[in-house]
Amino acid sequence: MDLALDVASWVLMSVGGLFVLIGGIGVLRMPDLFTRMHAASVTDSMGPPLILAGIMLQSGFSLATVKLLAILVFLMLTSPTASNALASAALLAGEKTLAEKHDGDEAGEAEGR
Amino acid sequence: MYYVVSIAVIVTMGLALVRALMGPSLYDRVLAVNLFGTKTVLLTAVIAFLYGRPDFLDLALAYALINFIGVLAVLEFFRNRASRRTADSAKG
Amino acid sequence: MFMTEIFSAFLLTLLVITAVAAVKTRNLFVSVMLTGIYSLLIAINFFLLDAADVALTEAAVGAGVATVFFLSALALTAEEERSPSAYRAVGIGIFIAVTLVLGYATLGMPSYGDPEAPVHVHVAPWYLEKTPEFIDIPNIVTAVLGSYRGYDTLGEVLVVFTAGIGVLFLLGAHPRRKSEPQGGIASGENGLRHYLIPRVLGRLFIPFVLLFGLYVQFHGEYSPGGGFQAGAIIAASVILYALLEGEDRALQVIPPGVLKGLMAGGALLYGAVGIAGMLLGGNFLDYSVLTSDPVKGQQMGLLLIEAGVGITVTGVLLTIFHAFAARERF
Amino acid sequence: MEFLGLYHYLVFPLLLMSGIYAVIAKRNLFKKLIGLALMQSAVFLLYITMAKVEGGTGPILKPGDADVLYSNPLPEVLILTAIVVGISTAALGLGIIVRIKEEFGSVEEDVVRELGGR
Amino acid sequence: MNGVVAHLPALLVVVPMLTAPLVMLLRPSGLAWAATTAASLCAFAIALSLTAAVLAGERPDYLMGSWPAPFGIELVVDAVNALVLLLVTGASSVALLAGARSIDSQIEHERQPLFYSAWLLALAGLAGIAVTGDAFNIFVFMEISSLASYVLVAGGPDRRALPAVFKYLVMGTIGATFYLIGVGLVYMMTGTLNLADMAERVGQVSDLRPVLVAAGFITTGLALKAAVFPLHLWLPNAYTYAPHMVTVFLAACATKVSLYVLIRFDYMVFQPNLAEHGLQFALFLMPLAILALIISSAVALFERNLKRLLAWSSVAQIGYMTLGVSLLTTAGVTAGMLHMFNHALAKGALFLAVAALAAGCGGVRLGQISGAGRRMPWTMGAFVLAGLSLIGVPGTAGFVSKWYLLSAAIGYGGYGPLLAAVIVLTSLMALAYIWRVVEAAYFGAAPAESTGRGEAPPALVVGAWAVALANVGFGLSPDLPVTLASKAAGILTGYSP
Repeated sequence: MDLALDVASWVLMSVGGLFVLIGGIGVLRMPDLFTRMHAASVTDSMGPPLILAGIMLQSGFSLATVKLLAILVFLMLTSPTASNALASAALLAGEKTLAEKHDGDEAGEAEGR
Repeated sequence: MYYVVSIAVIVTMGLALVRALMGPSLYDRVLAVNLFGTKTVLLTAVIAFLYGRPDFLDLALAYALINFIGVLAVLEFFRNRASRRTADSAKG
Repeated sequence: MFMTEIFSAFLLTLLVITAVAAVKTRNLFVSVMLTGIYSLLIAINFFLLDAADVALTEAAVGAGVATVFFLSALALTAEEERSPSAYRAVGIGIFIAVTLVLGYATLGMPSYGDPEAPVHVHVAPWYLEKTPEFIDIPNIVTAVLGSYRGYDTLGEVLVVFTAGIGVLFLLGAHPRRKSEPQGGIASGENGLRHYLIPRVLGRLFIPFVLLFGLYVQFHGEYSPGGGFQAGAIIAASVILYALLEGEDRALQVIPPGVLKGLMAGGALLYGAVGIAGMLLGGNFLDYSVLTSDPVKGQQMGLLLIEAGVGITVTGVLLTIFHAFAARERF
Repeated sequence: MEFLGLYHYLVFPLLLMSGIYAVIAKRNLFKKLIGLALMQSAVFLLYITMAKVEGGTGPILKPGDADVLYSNPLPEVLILTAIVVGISTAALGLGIIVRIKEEFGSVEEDVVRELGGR
Repeated sequence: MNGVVAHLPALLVVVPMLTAPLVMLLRPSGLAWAATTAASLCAFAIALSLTAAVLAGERPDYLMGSWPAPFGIELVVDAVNALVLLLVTGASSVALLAGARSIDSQIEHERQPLFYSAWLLALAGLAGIAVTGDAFNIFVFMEISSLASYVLVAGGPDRRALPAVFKYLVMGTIGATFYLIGVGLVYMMTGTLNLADMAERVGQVSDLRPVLVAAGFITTGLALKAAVFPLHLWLPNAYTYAPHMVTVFLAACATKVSLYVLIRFDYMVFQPNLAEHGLQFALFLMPLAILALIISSAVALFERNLKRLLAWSSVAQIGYMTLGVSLLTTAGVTAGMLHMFNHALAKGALFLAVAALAAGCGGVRLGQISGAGRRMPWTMGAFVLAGLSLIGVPGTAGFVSKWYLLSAAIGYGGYGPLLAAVIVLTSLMALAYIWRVVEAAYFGAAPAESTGRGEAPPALVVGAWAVALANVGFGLSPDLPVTLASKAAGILTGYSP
């Protein structure tokens, strides 16, 4: 039983870690803001559930599990919200999507670096 | 196994930091900061178990809350700036 | 624990990079964002170094409230740094000199983590050993903070109080009321109202954040937390409300007069506990005399002073936030 | 191991000095405050580093465990105080900056100086 | 009754500290002033009774929270800080009593409760620094007093107060942070924060290099706070643009408290334990003191704003104190401590007179006060009397400390006579800059537009005269300060074997 639990949480956590890493690479490598946001949401929506579930299996049922669950619910609700709000703010401010083939002379572009 | 996850998360934090430094737009940086924040939450949760002190999970919870408020404050800053800019251009 | 050492080293490297970048960038908004990251990084490092209470405070105060303050002030000033650096040679000269001096000091320091280092053999073991006997709470940090060095903490509450007084004095007396809804951060009628999703979710969260703040406040004797952290978190929840609903609505919920009362009331509660100790025959801030059982008295004293700390910190942080938010931009 | 420990001590002056450099060399008042904040956090790191005991754990007693090695609680307490002092100083400084901006129309040291403030 | 006496060291800090939050809530500002003054006078009375106890040979101490010393925080009163406590509480009380009208005219009504609250916090902070025996506690109270004094200075009516206070804040924070680093390094090597315990344990430290670096950081940090010469940049503007009464209060005691900590820390913890450290300390401070004396006096000679003139003179006078202390002899330290007391008297009276002049003439530039000697004879009388004390004319308090300083310098041997020459020269420079004011006031033609105004508010004039007469009183019978100062010097030099 313990072995099965260990294996399960191993798998969950490794896969979660993998998603996090992939998302991180995506944030670095993707060509523009909105695609990067898409990559970031991979880490936010696939990473925490898997990793926290893995930890929960390890911790057994205790106060810690409740806290982990709270963290999970919190992250699952807030990160998409933050992404959504960020995207709409960027869009309203005139940040162009890749499809619109931005020219690079936009206000946001000039402010960087 | 906690180590493996920690390494993945820490490396991601490094990548997010690179994105925060590179920009190019302000929104990219905010995105990176947000990503950095959620990864911090994960890392604290993992380390709490790595150290065998699950009672330190409160930290992760606090980070999650604070991170959300931080992002909203930034958004409010942007919204504000946009309205300021329109006001400025209206003034001429 | 070798791996955590590596983690720590890697995070410290990131920390240095962040600090240098925050100093170098000319865009102040980017600089503030980077200091946010810096706070998170240093908080994780504190956590890796076993300082959970400090990590919690740094996250709540440094990454949360400080970022909000910096952004609100930034909204009222310029976003871009215009003048080039001056005295660069002086700066670099001092940089090198002090780094060398501190490097020299490093040569004589006890090695990292050495259990035989002077800090670990004098004074501190006494706290670890005697706290179960005198105060009987698991969180030694709270015990030292509230009781053994309670006078420091009272001073600290007054530092916060002074900052509140100062900001009120500078910005509060003649708040330039806005003619148009475009003042500082969170001004105007609606705040983030037109962002529907954050608003709905945020409102959902506020009670939980408050609840968590109270948990941190009253569970501080058993787990990381205490008055400061709780004050910061509770203030953050009200700031969240102000961001979502507009600053005016938040002021309706907790009017400025109440905030002032909170500011002063917390400090006075703390002082009253100290004076009660004096009147009951002990010294100032001696909680043992509060009840017939000294250990119970200590616990009661801690509970009360932590409440005082939490109240003042909440009041001051909110006062400062509102003082910036109510300001019209120039 | 030894090197990694030393690394903690060496990061402290680097952080401290990047803060001080900003305070001295930058002429933007806002940036100076950011420098001050960086500088103060560097000191926090120094204190917390010395609190760590090899193989120890956070100073919150574990019930029922007799021979656990705990890290030092005292520097933590000091730094809790110092963090709060830091945010108070920053808030007051920001208040002053906002007033300077209102009175002088700028937060650049040289512009303010030309307008009579020193 | 005996119970209250035992609590006095704590009450000295607690009374103003806990009155501050109350004052903030008081609505009519007259009430706020009354409460503040009452608390300040109460602290002054406590300081007096503590001084009496010290003179009677006691050494009142107090354990906060009843915890034994290295674990809890200990308050200690001896001759060294009794002197400082008298200064702090006395300056605050006099400024409040004399300056109610002046403050009223410079601070808007609705801001006054906040202002008075900050005043009490500054008072509590300064007293707290002086009375405590714990290194970290000093830092906490240093921050209370600094933040409160930033607020007080920012209350100045001129907008130039704001950049001045920002500079004050930046330099003050660097100073406090350096102090914190130094304390951290010493703590790292000794494991304790209690000063007495620290002094004992530094001797047993195996490797003194971090302690040496700590001494450097603490000295530099506190020198910044105390405005020791090249680190004084914040002082002239902060004092110039602050509200007049704040200048009276801060000029009389703020820098001196930091100087006190510097002296206490160095003599108590470092000099007995670090080989040759006394010499390093002297070599660091003495040249700076001489430079401070000469350069700042020269700047004061050419200054046209009366308040800034006196502020520069303060920087120079801090030079006398550090000079005395850097001699490392009992006579030198006595002279330094004595000058701390006497300079506070002289500067307090001068700034009070300046406040009165400002009220009567509408400004404090030399051009604006010309002719004031005829229209405001009482005010200028007090100014001249205090000025004489600042110069060091026989019969005034300033003379006593200059005399002690001169004899300490000559008794120092080596280049002692050279130091004595510097002291005489800078006293002559003081004569010159005070003379410029007197010349303008008595012999300058009155500017046409301000002829209508007469004497300043009576409270101010009475206050200025009271302090000026105290200068004469302590000049003719200098027993109290001299006894305290020589006791203090005995304690300080007695730490080193």
